[in-house]
Amino acid sequence: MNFKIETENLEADVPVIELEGEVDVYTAPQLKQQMITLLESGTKQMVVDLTKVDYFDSTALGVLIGGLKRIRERDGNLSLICPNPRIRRVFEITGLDKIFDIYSSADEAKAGIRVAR
Amino acid sequence: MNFKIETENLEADVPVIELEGEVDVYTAPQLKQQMITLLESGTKQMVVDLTKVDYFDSTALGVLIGGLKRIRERDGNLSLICPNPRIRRVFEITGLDKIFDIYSSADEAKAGIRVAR
Amino acid sequence: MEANGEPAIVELKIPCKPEYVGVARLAILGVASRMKFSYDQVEDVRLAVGEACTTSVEWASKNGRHGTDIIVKSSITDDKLMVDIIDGAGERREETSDSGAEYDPENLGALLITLLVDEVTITSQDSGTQVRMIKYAG
Amino acid sequence: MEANGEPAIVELKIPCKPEYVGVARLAILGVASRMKFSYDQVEDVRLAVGEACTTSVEWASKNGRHGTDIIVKSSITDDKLMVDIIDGAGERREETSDSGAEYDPENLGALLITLLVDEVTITSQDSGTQVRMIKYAG
Ligand SMILES: Nc1ncnc2c1ncn2[C@@H]1O[C@H](COP(=O)(O)OP(=O)(O)O)[C@@H](O)[C@H]1O
Ligand SMILES: Nc1ncnc2c1ncn2[C@@H]1O[C@H](COP(=O)(O)OP(=O)(O)O)[C@@H](O)[C@H]1O
Repeated sequence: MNFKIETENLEADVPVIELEGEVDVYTAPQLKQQMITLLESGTKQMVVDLTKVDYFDSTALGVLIGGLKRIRERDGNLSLICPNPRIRRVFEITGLDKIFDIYSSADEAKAGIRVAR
Repeated sequence: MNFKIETENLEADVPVIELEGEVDVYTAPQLKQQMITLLESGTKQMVVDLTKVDYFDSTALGVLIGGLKRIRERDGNLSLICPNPRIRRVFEITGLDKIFDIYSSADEAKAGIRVAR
Repeated sequence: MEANGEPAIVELKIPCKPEYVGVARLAILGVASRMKFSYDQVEDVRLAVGEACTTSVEWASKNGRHGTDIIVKSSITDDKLMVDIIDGAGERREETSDSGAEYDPENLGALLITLLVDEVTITSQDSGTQVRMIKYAG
Repeated sequence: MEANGEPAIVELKIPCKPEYVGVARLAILGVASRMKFSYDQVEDVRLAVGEACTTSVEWASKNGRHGTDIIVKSSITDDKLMVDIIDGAGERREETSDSGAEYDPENLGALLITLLVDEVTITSQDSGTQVRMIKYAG
């Protein structure tokens, strides 16, 4: 199966979940599990990096939305890194680009999160 | 369909057929046609570049073999450029790496052909 | 790839389970990329068929219809691709959503399909649902 | 992906024509890449199934069996993939080759299949041929 998930730190206290390959009804549960783990550890700023993703479906969108809701309840935020126009298009046509902060690179995301804090 | 064919010159009198994508029972006839055209124009040294090929089946091998036979009948040669180990493997397991001169780059092919002439 | 007239048929049957939806996406990618679609249109079809299969998988799970299949039938003519996604996942009963979520994943899937192809028809059948989508090429 | 016991079945039907062989290759790529195969083994399966379908297409053309189909049926268990490639391409009559070519493409295809999978069985059927190949995983 063409899917990988890894978690690193973008900065101190800002974990970034790096996804690779196909995020769909089969693999999205792994993303959800990882987000739940981070949320339970008290994370307030979280980034999901979609740079290496080549397929992203509604199940995966649903997981991101669920995560965003929970993290905003504690006045935090979930940001996305998504330089790939094909994946970005999925957010655009569903209007979700208006509810997520979407950056084109890790550096942009760092700068954006620093300003917001 | 993920297939492209283009012909350029590696050097004067050495045309190189550059293939891209899937060369199979559906697309190999285009390769055959291009080889026939070159053979009819009197070419004695021909190169087929498989660098960008990601699938190469027995039909495509058959076309190369047919071309090799015809060009050797006139004391010429057909050489291959094939850096991709997966495609090279198809030649190796069928033993065809012993009847074709296979190079890893255009420069290697140039040098090899110059020595042979 | 056929002259106008009889469509060419490609039919795929997969288990109605999460791990096989990707097989349907690859097969439809193969079908659509051989037609006169742009790169983006091929992506649209892949995503739309993926979403339809995902919805089937989710209903099969909710309705306990384990061991059923999804049939993905592509009818190909020069200027149009028609894909039927047929499941045996049981009835799709609307739940009265108490969350009032505007973005529940199920609706997102349906929204995506509508946005990505030219025509969609959903038909309830005895044991499941048939989703028919049409995308015009060229 | 199933526990040992009932195999999961993925079945694909394509027109027996050159332009659809790629669809079968993509579908089997999807099936094999979800199993415990290495990257190289997945490639082996893709190539072997492609070769079997190509042979079917060539016989259909020789025998004038236009409008027939190829069925590619994958039976998936934890440790093994069995693929049946079934055509309606008519009888495969050996031609007495006057060229005496050691490398005719037809033989190359058969050679490749033998080298790429663990077991191959070829069975003549009423209207065509069934090629069964088995590749063990892990
Ligand atoms: N802790 C969480 N982190 C991220 N997303 C979540 C979390 N919990 C639930 N969600 C999301 O909220 C929605 C509803 O969640 P849930 O009821 O758990 O879904 P289901 O039971 O159908 O898997 C889903 O889209 C899910 O992705
Ligand atoms: N001019 C040519 N250049 C390259 N290959 C050729 C040429 N003519 C024939 N061949 C090859 O020789 C073999 C036999 O050729 P041919 O009888 O024309 O094949 P077919 O009629 O089955 O397409 C085939 O493998 C074909 O690819």
